[in-house]
Amino acid sequence: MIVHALAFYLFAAVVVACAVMVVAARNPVHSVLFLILAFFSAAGLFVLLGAEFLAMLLVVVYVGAVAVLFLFVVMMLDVNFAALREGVLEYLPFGLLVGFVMLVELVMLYGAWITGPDIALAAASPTPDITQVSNTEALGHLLYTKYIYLFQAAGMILLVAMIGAIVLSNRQRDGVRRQVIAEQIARTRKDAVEMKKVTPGGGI
Amino acid sequence: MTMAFAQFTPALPEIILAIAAMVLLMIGVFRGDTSTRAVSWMAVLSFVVAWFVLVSGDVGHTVAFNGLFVNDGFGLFMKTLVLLASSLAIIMSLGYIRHENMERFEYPVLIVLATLGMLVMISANDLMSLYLGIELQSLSLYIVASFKRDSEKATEAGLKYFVLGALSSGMLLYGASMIYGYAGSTNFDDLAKSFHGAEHISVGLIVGMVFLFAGLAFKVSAVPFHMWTPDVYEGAPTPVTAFFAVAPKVAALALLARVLMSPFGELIAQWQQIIIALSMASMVLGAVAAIGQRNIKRLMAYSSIGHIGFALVGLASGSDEGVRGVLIYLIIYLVMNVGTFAVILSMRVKDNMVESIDDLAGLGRNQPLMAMAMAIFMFSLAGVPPMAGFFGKFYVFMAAINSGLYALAIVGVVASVVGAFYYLRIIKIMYFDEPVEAFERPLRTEMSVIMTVASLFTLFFFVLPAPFLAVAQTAAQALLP
Amino acid sequence: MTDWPILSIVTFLPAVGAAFIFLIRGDDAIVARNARNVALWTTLITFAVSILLWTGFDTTTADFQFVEKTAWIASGIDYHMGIDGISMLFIILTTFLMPICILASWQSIQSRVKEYMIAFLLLETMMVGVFSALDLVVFYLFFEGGLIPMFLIIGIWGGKRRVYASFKFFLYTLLGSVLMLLAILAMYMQAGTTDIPTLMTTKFDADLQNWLWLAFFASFAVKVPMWPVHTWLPDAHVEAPTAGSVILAGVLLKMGGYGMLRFSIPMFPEATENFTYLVYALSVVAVIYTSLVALMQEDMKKLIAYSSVAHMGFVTIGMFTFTPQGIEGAMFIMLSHGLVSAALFLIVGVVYDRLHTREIARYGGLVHNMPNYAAVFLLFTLANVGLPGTSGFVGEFLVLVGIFQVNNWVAFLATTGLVLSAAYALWLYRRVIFGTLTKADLKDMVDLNKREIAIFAPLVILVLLFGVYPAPLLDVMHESVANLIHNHEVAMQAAREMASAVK
Amino acid sequence: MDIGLGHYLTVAAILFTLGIFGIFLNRKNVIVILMSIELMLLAVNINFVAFSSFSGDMVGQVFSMFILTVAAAEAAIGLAILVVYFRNRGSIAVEDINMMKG
Amino acid sequence: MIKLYTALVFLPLLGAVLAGLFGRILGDRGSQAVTLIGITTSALLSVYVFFDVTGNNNPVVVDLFTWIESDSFEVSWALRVDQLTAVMLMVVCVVSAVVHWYSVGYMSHDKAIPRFMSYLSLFTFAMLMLVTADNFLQMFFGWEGVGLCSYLLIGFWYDRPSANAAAIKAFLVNRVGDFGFALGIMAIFFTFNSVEFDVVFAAAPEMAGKTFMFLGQEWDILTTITMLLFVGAMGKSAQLGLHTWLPDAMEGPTPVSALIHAATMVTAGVFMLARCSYLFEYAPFTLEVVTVIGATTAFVAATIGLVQNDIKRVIAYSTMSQLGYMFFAIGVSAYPAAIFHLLTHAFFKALLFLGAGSVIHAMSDEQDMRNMGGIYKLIPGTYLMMWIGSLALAGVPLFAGYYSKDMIIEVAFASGSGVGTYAFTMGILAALMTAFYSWRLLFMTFHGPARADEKVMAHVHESPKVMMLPLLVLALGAIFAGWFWAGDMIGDGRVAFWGESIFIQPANHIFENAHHVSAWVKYSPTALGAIGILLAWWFYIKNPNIPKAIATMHREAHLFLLNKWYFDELYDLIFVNPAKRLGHFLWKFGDGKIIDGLGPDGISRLVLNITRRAQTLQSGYVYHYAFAMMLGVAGFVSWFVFGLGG
Repeated sequence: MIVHALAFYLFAAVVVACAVMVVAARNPVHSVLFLILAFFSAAGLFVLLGAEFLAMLLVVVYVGAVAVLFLFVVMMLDVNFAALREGVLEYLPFGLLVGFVMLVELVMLYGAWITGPDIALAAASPTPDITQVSNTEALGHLLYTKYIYLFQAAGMILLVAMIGAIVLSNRQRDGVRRQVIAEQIARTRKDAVEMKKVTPGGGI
Repeated sequence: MTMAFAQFTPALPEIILAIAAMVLLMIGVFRGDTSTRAVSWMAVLSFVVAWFVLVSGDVGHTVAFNGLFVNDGFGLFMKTLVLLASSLAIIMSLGYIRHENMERFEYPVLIVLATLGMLVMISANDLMSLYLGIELQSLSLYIVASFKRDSEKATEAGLKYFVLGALSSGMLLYGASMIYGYAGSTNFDDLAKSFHGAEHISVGLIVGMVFLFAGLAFKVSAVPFHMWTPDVYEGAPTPVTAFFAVAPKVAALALLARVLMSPFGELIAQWQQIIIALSMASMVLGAVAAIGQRNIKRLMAYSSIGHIGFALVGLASGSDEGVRGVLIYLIIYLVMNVGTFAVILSMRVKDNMVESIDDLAGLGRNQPLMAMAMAIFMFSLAGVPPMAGFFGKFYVFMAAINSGLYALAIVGVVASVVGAFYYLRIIKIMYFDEPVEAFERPLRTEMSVIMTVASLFTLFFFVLPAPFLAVAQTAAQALLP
Repeated sequence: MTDWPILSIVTFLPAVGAAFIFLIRGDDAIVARNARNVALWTTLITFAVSILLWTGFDTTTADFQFVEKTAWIASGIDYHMGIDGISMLFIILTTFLMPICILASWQSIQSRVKEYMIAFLLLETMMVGVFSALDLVVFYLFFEGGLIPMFLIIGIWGGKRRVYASFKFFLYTLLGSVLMLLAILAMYMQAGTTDIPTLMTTKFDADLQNWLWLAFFASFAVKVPMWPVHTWLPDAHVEAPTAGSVILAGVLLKMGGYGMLRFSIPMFPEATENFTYLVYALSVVAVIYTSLVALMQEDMKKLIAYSSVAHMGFVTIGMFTFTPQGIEGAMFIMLSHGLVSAALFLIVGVVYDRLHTREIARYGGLVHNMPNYAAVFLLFTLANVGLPGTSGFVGEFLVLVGIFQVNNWVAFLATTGLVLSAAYALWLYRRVIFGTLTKADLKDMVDLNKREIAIFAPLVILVLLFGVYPAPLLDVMHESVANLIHNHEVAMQAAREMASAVK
Repeated sequence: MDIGLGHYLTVAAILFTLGIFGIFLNRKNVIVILMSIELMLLAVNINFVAFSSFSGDMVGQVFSMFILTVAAAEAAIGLAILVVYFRNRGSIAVEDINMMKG
Repeated sequence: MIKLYTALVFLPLLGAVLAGLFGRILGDRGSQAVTLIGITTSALLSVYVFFDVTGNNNPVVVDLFTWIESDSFEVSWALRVDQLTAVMLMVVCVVSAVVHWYSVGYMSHDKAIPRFMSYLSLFTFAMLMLVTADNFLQMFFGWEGVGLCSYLLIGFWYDRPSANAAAIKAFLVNRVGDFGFALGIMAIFFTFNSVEFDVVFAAAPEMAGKTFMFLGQEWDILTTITMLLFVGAMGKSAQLGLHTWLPDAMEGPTPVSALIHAATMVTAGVFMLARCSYLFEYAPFTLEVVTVIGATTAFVAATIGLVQNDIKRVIAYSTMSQLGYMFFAIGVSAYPAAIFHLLTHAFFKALLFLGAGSVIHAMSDEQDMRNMGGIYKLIPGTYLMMWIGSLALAGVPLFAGYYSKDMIIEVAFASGSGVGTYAFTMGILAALMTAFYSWRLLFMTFHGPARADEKVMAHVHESPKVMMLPLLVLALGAIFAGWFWAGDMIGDGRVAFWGESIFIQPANHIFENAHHVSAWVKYSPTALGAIGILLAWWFYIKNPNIPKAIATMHREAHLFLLNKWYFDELYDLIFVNPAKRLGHFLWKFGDGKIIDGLGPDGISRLVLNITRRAQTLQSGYVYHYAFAMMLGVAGFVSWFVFGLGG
């Protein structure tokens, strides 16, 4: 139990600290890196909670794809890291206050839920015994049976994301010369050379 | 095989749209951007087909996919509206996207996908379906909002929409997680069951509900979750705005209605307060803030905020009468908005789209028919009888009064008077002011057809409201247990 | 005969005419001419048909007549039309004034004639509808719907500050009526119907009555208009085109009075009793206050507008006396004022058409070259003052007789209106008509032409006729008014018994 | 030292609040906002997984998985929009995003 | 007979309508013809009716048709012809006819003859409606009708600003009186549930002494009603307080002054009080008020008459003064005396006015007596007529005024009450002054040096026959009316003569008492009259410098009288100017600043203000938007967490 607790506090502390840094870091690259660290820690928390597959997913998908994508974009856009401008934080105290109040309320409500779950066990899909079925297998089983509808819907969402990414950022630039083999082959002498009759003394 | 297939039949319209989206995508990819027009019409066709399948299907209460999906009269009604709105949005954008060099085949495909998302939302019977539906819709919308990617305004609109939309999704999810945690389920039926007869409702659950509603309120753009609306409406390409103004609103409101009525029906005492607050704030802000606008799209944004406020009045009452009012409100709202945007989309001077209200000056002289249509829409939006808009308000206020929400009703009617001011201002500009440059003529055929039909509907709704009422009544009763 | 839905015909005939005008195509001049003719004929035919209502009217009963009923938007909300002695004459007044309005606009309106005529015809439909509706929602529809054409009439064809005036008119009246809408809904909730005859016999809870009464009052007081919600009227009148003012003063103001008589008093008897003194107070203030204000006006139309407010003060006083004299007097004032103020606005319109100003100081000495005009003007000025022998007197005196029986303080104060009205009206007349003709442009003004004489002749005849022989109008009212008072007394009696039983 | 559901929920709540802070306190660039959103979603995921784990119900994990999927799609689209925006404006400073207001 | 009465009343209306509507077609002559035919026929009929009704004591009521009927409030158009009416009918018709004829000559140079004749006839009709009324409302109709015609005729020369002002003033002051009258009628209906004379009069005794709440106080019913009616009478008959319009009314053409502002309309108040004797007799307090007001009016008007220079104004004040006599006669219940004086006064005052008109006509429209003089030889006929009129006015024995005025002064004394004595004192003082200013007028106008310029003097000529013959008719009346009717009307035959038309409390023996007053009372009016005439002779013939000397010696007093006791100025100060200022204030401040400022304009300003704020909130910054969302959520969360949402 102690190990569990220690691990929890470690991960939790790192997650929170990283989250703070994501927001607070001046350099967006640092932010991304902190984000990655936060994801790693969160994956740790997931493992503690017995959701290995999700933990893996978080690392593979999030860190491997999303966070790296962020990094790419940060690098690509090459934003100049302007310092915080003057006067923009005039509402900061108020904002912090409201945020803090909300946090306190949430923690009061949910954080107080220390003791074991008194959740109504109407559980539609109870967790199978881990010794019988692995977490991944259980998830997979659910996903392809009960949640096939949503699985497909998620597929559509990804499709949208693809289309979106392409339609928005893919540009056919006019200035870019591309090799078009068909055109090269179809090229004839007539197209390539133009005979100009030069009148003497008249210039061109 | 047949057994397996029968399992899918309730979702057949959705499946058709999904397939259509992919087919159209392929057609577009292979045929290039020149096929946009064809793809557009095919998209409309797919909506029509989906609608036929929808109405020919079982209209009873069907739950499918392990309770993730529900099909009922309410859904039928809302899906009809959404399909209609989407079709019209595509048709109305034909001229615009060609004119503005936006003619890319992805546009109709994305509309189809967004519509698919809306259908999923409407049929959601689980927080997960709700979330995925919303996201499918929203992601498509983010893209179409910034579809005019060379435009600073459009991309800014897309960005704002995206950031705030993501924030709202976050809130919604946080709420969903709380509800899941407290109620132990994400399924609407199970939730309803668990609340039924419950003596004590935990505050945590209610707070979860607050978060969930915050996310939904964002989608319907209810104050104070409305802030994106004016900017996005203004920045997005006009046909996209027209689309935004109608279909997603209908879908989101349908979703909100369903969430309020079926899983949380027992918690009316709690959520009523939220809805009343949202409703009041929306009505007032929609009326007040619109007054200062110069851009007609922005004005329509505030107008839609206000109208959502009125629709929420019906929801706040929590009765089937209220839902019926909302449904009628939505029909009328859809028609008025489509008509208005048809006019806005026809505002072209010297081959340039204009969207300042002052450009309407003297329309009454330059194009009397168009001005008359616009005037009808404006009076209707203002809720002046005998235009259709009045009846929308009439039914929701009737429900509110019946549920004893007098303060809400009074705030509502006062707001509607304040709101009438800016609609009148448009009429004033069209009719009282001296003409400026006339808009280009002739109107595109589809625009004039839409305008005519919409204005006739708006004008003569009062003659025979009974059929609409009956349909709405059936749909509303389907929603309530 | 009774098989025909005459009421609906009268109501919607103008709308049909409007549709015809809508279809007219061609170049501007032809469209304008045809639009005028179609409008004139439509209104004349409508008037002719509406006369059938009068001839077929049974004056011996207080029941609703010419009743039509069809299911409409919800259970208990039907398309229900019908008239009784209170409403019938207002319909006739409306249909009578409309051809006059069309004629009055014959030449003064030159731009967008087609739209103008459509607006007017639609307005007529709305007005007739208001007076013939026997369902609150139908009533409300017509009541509010009338705002649209009037708004356009003021806004498009109005004067310099037309935008301000039209907005003020529209929003002011809208604000009043939306509260009424809520009251209607509340009544629907209580009674399950918005059928007017049913609601008249429905007893509402005393507390609720007060709220409902106030909500209705908010609408009608603005429409009447009562002090202090009258300020839209002078502006609207000043800016509206002549015919618009005529209709505004002639018919639209009456909707408020009609509404109180039709709804507030019979449906909320106890609340009515509670608020009687409020009405008295506001009305008396209106009579004195607006008369004084009228005295100082520099614009002819504004002066007449303020005088309308003062006269409407008499109307509201009369209605809340609950005496036959008071109520019949109030109705008579409304009808008479419909003719007189309409005529006065037409009179202003005559000179406005010629000189395009309504500033009193710009005129003077018109009697020299416009004797007929001066004579007509004089007659209506006197009718406005309430000189016996004109229709203006009958109603005013009946109201005063009525109120004296109830509260002689109010009677005393209201009677001062007699003096004040004479002051402002005669002073106006003197400044415009009398004196020497010094201004050059006035010298070129010609007297009434044939069209204008045709406009004024019926008004002159009726004002004099009803001044010496008001029976045709009063006879129509007797039964309905007696019934109204009877029901009110019964209701009050019941309320008193209830109150004593509680004690 | 027993680590209960409340602990996880507290962590999630803090993360969530920080995410929101990140959105409205950030004045530097939009990417940080996008990252803040990821933080919020992470918080939600922790919530779901925690609930799922403590109630022995797989649904929470399924939900969480969908959230991850969608979040990825969302990030892609968000970044795409950001890129187009940057191309138009040459800046992604949050304060510059106010062409439209009022 | 019914047709006869109807014709009598409506012929003038017919004439008026014809001349008024078709004046341009009929032309001047035609218009004169139709109106003259109408009025002359009426006059002849009226004489017949007079003898018929008074001689045979057969009062008639002719019902025409219903006017207003609303529940118990039933009023019909009816012609009530009893003795009182018959007298009035004759006075009105005869004087009117005479004035009509006279106008043919007097107005011959005017450019609006049809209009003038139409107005005259219309006035006659209204007056006839007034005197034949069978109920209070019809009387009110005639009452306001004559007011209207008076307005029209005073303002006949609409080019003159003074005429227009005078016309409006006349109408308005009359309206103030009518205000009382109207309230009186309402009170009558309230009390008696009817406005028919017969019903009301029959029920009057029952109501005597009863009280009711009026304006928050307990009042005696009949006193209240009669006081209100008296206010009406004051306005019409120019009693002190509501008299200011009468002198100004002289802006109208002179025939108008003769007909309306001397003979008929101004006496309507007297008529009304006499008509309502059944009510007034039960309201002793009102009668006292009437006496005091009447006596004071007689005196005040006479004092003002002393110093006026406009020939018509002098006569106007004399009219007012004589009306005062009539009122205090009524005040002491001597109704017949009042009506009798009304009759004689009609003749001699009309004569004086028409004579003055003849003078003015002769002097090329000059009205100021200071510019006259020395013309008695040039217009002897007029001069004679003026003498007759003045003699009658001053109450010189054997002339008409002697009989009526002396009787009034005697009854005042005989009443024995305090107010009666006051009235008597005022009456004889006024008689003295009357004689003085009458002869002042005669002397200034006809005697002394010619003060007009030569051009005017050259034009002075006797009026044409069409003007002189009417004067003759009136002169006959002024001479013989008293002698002829004194016995019937105020003498022993009075009970038989008046029949039921006038009611005096049976216990009241005022006329018997009047016969037994001391000799000095009987002779004092005559004696004072003679003194007045002599004084006038002393001042204006014998020693013309004295008036000027007195005027300079008592400058304030003179100015006070010359300015008519400053009534106009006072009224302007109290009523007219404040009303205008208040009107302006209410318009600009009340409507503009308060109602509009706080109402529509204020609200729209407020809304626009909120709009601006709302737009500032919509700052365009994403973080503000996000913050708003968070604020919303936080707000709701707090709401529920703190248990406010239950």
